[in-house]
Amino acid sequence: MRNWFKLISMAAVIITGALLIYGTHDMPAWGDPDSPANSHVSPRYITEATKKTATPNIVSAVLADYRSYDTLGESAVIFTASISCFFLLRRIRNKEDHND
Amino acid sequence: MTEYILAKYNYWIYVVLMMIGLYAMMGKRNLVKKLIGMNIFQTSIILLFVSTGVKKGGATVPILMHAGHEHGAQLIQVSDYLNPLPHVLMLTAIVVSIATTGVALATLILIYKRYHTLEEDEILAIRRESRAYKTPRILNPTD
Amino acid sequence: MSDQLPALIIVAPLLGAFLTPIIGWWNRHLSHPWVLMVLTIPLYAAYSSLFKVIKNGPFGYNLGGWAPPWGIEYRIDYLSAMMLVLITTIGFLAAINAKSAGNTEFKGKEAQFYTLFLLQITGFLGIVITGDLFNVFVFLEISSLSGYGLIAHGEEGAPMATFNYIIIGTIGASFYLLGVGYLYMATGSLNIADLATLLPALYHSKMVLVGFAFFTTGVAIKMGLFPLHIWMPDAYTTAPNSVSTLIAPLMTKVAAYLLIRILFTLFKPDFALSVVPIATILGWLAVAAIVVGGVKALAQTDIKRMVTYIMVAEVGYIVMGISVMNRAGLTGAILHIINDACMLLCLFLVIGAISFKGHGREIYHFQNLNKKMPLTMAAFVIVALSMCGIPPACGFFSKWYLIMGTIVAKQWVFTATLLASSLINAVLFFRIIEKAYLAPPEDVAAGLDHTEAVIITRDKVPLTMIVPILISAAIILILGPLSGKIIETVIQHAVPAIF
Amino acid sequence: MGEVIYSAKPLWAVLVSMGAAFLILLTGEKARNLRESWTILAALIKFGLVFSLIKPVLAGKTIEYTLITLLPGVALQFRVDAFGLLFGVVAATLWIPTSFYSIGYVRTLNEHGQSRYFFSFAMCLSAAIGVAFAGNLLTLLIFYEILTIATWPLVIHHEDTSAIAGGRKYLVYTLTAGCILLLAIGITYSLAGTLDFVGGGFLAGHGSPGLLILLLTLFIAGFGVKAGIMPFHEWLPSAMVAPTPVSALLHAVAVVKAGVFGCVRVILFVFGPELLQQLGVWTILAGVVAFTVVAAGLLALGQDHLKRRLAFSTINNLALIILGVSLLSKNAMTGGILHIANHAFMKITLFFCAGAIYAKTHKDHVSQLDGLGRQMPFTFAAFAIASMGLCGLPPVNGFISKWFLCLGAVETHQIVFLFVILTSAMLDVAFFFPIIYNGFFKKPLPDVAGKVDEAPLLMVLPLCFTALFSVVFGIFPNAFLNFFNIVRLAVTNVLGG
Repeated sequence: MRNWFKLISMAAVIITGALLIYGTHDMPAWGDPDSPANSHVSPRYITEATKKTATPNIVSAVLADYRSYDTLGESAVIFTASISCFFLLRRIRNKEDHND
Repeated sequence: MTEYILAKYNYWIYVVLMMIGLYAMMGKRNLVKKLIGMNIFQTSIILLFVSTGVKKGGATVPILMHAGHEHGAQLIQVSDYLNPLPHVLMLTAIVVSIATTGVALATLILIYKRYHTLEEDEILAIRRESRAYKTPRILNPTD
Repeated sequence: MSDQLPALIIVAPLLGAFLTPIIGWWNRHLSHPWVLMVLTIPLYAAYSSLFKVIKNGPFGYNLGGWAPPWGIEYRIDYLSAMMLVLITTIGFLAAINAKSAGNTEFKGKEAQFYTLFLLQITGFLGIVITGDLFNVFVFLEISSLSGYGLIAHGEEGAPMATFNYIIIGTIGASFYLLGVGYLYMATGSLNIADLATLLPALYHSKMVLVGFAFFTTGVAIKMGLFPLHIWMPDAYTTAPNSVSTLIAPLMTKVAAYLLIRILFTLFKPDFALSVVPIATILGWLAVAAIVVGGVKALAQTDIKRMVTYIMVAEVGYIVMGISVMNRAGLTGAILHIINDACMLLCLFLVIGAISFKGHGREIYHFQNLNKKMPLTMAAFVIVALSMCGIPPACGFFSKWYLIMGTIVAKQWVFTATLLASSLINAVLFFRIIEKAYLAPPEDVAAGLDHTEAVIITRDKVPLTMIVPILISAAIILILGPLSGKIIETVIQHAVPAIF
Repeated sequence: MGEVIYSAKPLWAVLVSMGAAFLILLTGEKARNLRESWTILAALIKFGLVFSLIKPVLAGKTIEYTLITLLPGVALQFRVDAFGLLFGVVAATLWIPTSFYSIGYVRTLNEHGQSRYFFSFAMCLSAAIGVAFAGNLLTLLIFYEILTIATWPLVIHHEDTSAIAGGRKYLVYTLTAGCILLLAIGITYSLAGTLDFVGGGFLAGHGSPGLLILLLTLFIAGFGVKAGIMPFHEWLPSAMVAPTPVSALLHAVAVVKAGVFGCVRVILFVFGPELLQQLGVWTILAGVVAFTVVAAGLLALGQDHLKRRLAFSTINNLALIILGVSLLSKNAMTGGILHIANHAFMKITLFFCAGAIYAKTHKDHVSQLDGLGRQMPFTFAAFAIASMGLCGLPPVNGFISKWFLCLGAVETHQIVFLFVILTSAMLDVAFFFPIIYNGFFKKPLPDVAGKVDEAPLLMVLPLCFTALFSVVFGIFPNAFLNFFNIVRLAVTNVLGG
């Protein structure tokens, strides 16, 4: 049973990995400055961000301004996780019930 | 051929890392090992993403060095700076990964409190045993 | 004000969630009214955006004023406006219900519970409203994390079920992220509309193909499509009732929405028609989902677990409608998203009310339940009829479109599966109705019941439970005859013009 | 077709009993008389509404009312033509005596769950009228399914093991049939793009012959379940565990007739006689139905339980109706359609009698009825009249429809079918007359001997009423309700000219 399960996991992992590596075939070479990722959207951040947001750190500019809603979501994620942990791990003692 | 490998090898390394994580998530029977696998998996995705922002040929971190100068903006060459977008995205992804790990650990604490083990097989055995003579009832997980 | 509607839909519940712990800390009895108050804002905003879309057509909203491919865009078209309305309505009803169910299930932790509740709804709304692939991921994680927290607080097996859900859910989300990564590497963009114009030139690129595969697999995990449904029954069965009422109807539907977006907006329909055999794969997976879901549901005696297996089958319905790749099928799939969400809401509300009254969830516990909870059981009968596809309940109409879709596509196996599945549903539900409405055989044999008017008591569940139940049952009955209208005004514009 | 009148009357005719159903549920057990008066009131209003439609329809008009659009080109639409009106009139008329009879029956037997009983009853009637007035296949299906579900609580009314088993069987058969119908209607819609009934059919010219034959099979299987066509008849005798007024109205009139009605709608208004001739399948259809006629008659002979015997007689007569229609000749069609009305009056009388006997003496087997005729003269007289009618003896109305059926069979030169009809009449004699003979002339069993003791007035009056009308319609087929003219008009609508 256990071995059988591990075999299936291994097969799934190998298939997934093979698929991912197959996908890299068409990928631009590592570090290619003209790859689509580096040439479609991002140049504008580099050239414009400082002008428009007055921040020398472009990553901060994009994080807190262009994609600020991602960052809002990010803080919401942390908030969710902290509340979740609080929710799950907090002990409610019986005497609290008598308080109100 | 060598060129091809040189152009792609780092992607392949991330994929291999990813698959190690994925296998741990699916094949391991210890819950903490699964969680560690999850972390490896997420981290390797982050690496893959960040690596797409690399530009060869002298590009540096995307912080403008002479931003204080009036005419600094005109001097900016796109090829001088790394692609900032993947960094931004991965900042968020790192936070997500941490948050997930946190919640997963919280559930692991609950599981350990209840079953006093983190081996999946043992937990399943305990649950099977308890189901044999009682129907599930609503419990406060912190009991 | 009305220009800011899209932002309001997300910001209001998010800020509300941030404030909930403070309000709850001040006085925990205030958190429920506070949540209801907060939820009225997205509810209003969702309805007015729907009317705006119907009047003026789809519109976008650039967050922070940055133009789309650089900034994040919220895009409200017919489909997303419809989903917003669905999510806010169901979220609101579930929130009303949470008062009594939640307050008993989470005594002393109301504030945290309602915070997660609001975050859950925010996550769903965000996934639907945003036009940016990475933003979808962020909101997907908000909804998943709050879901993990809420579900883990359930019955005996909940933490274990949740841990499995976390592992599988994270695989799903990470696959989605990998998909985003591959598409980003191929195009350099994250905006759905921008990608949709860039991608057609790259349809045969291996990067795009792999990205697409990971997208769909990730979404299928979140959706609970067979065989990736394994986390779903355990998680939703062990979840607290007030939680499954919210998550079960919506999570699968939001994921189905994402699937439709990916197949028909991000990629153009001809990608699925001519480049990859995704339609065939999805179609047969849907058949398997319907069959396995139905058979497994038949084997259950716990009604909540039974419903979760029915959910597996219902996901199959939606995916089948998508997979036949024609107008009727897709219309049916979208209509079924609405209908199924309402039916599942009503079912989980009913289960919640029954558990609240201290009755068990095993089928034999339903014996004669009608005498004790007539209104709840009436609602249950309405859902049951809708699930079996009996008109005029709404289930019939989506089933009609789905069947039309399979007929047009000449997929007779699919047709047969759909028909057989309604029969399985009939068996599933009538065996419970029979129990609920009939006196126990020994009473009949003893002539006990034949004496005179057996006194039927009132349900005696709190108003906050019975009102959502009755409203959702009424919605099921009303949606059916209105489906013509819904299709005419909304869904037919949401279906790609190519069909 | 003539002029079209837009009027909400058909809708009201459907809604009135639905409204009454909810009033009944709200009134509940505490105020029984008030609750029963809702039933009676709704029955009378419904009859009034339906009756007022007869005149315009006979003048060649069609009454139409569109509620909402369900699909592109298909609306939730009521359209009253002559054929639909016939079924509507029969159902609405017979609801009145059945209401009175039900009240008498449940009170005499002190039945439980009376509110549920009357609620479901009213819902059934609503659905039956909806089926009758439906303007297209989808509307028909919607009401047909409501009818299926609304009947279930009535079938399992007794809540004992056999009732539940009967109910399950009923659901399995009818819900499967519903699915088959859904499929058939889906295919029809994808072929023709419309579902509106047209006299003479609308499917001609769509689809290949093979597909059309498959489609016809699906339709007949779908509607045939309720109509009790032979391989699908099993549920009907099992469902006879229901209280007798239920069997009377629903299993002799509303439910099974809805099945027959559907079959006829499909044969004449979806496929149309010409297309069926062209496909050449009508002989097969008629053959299958003819087999049902004979086999049901033979099976009825073997039944000792009175209601089961009546159930098989119902199967026999329903098949006869479909046989008439599928012969596709003018007279056969007239006979078949007319038999819908005539059989309803006769069969309801028979069930009323069976119920009266059971309520009074708790006897429900044929062998136990010896000598009861002397004790319950009115009941047995009515029984005799109705069974004579079913055997096709004048002056009862069954004679007329059977006469036309025979004429039609001769017209089509298919002597086989003439023999089938005549054999069936012989079989009717064989299984009804012993009951009458034993009832009147055999020595009574010791426990019932001697006293003349009729069932309560609320039960005897309705059954005398329906028996009387069976005779009246035999002598004057056009009396009061213009049945014969309506049928003629319906046939003309289909065949033209």
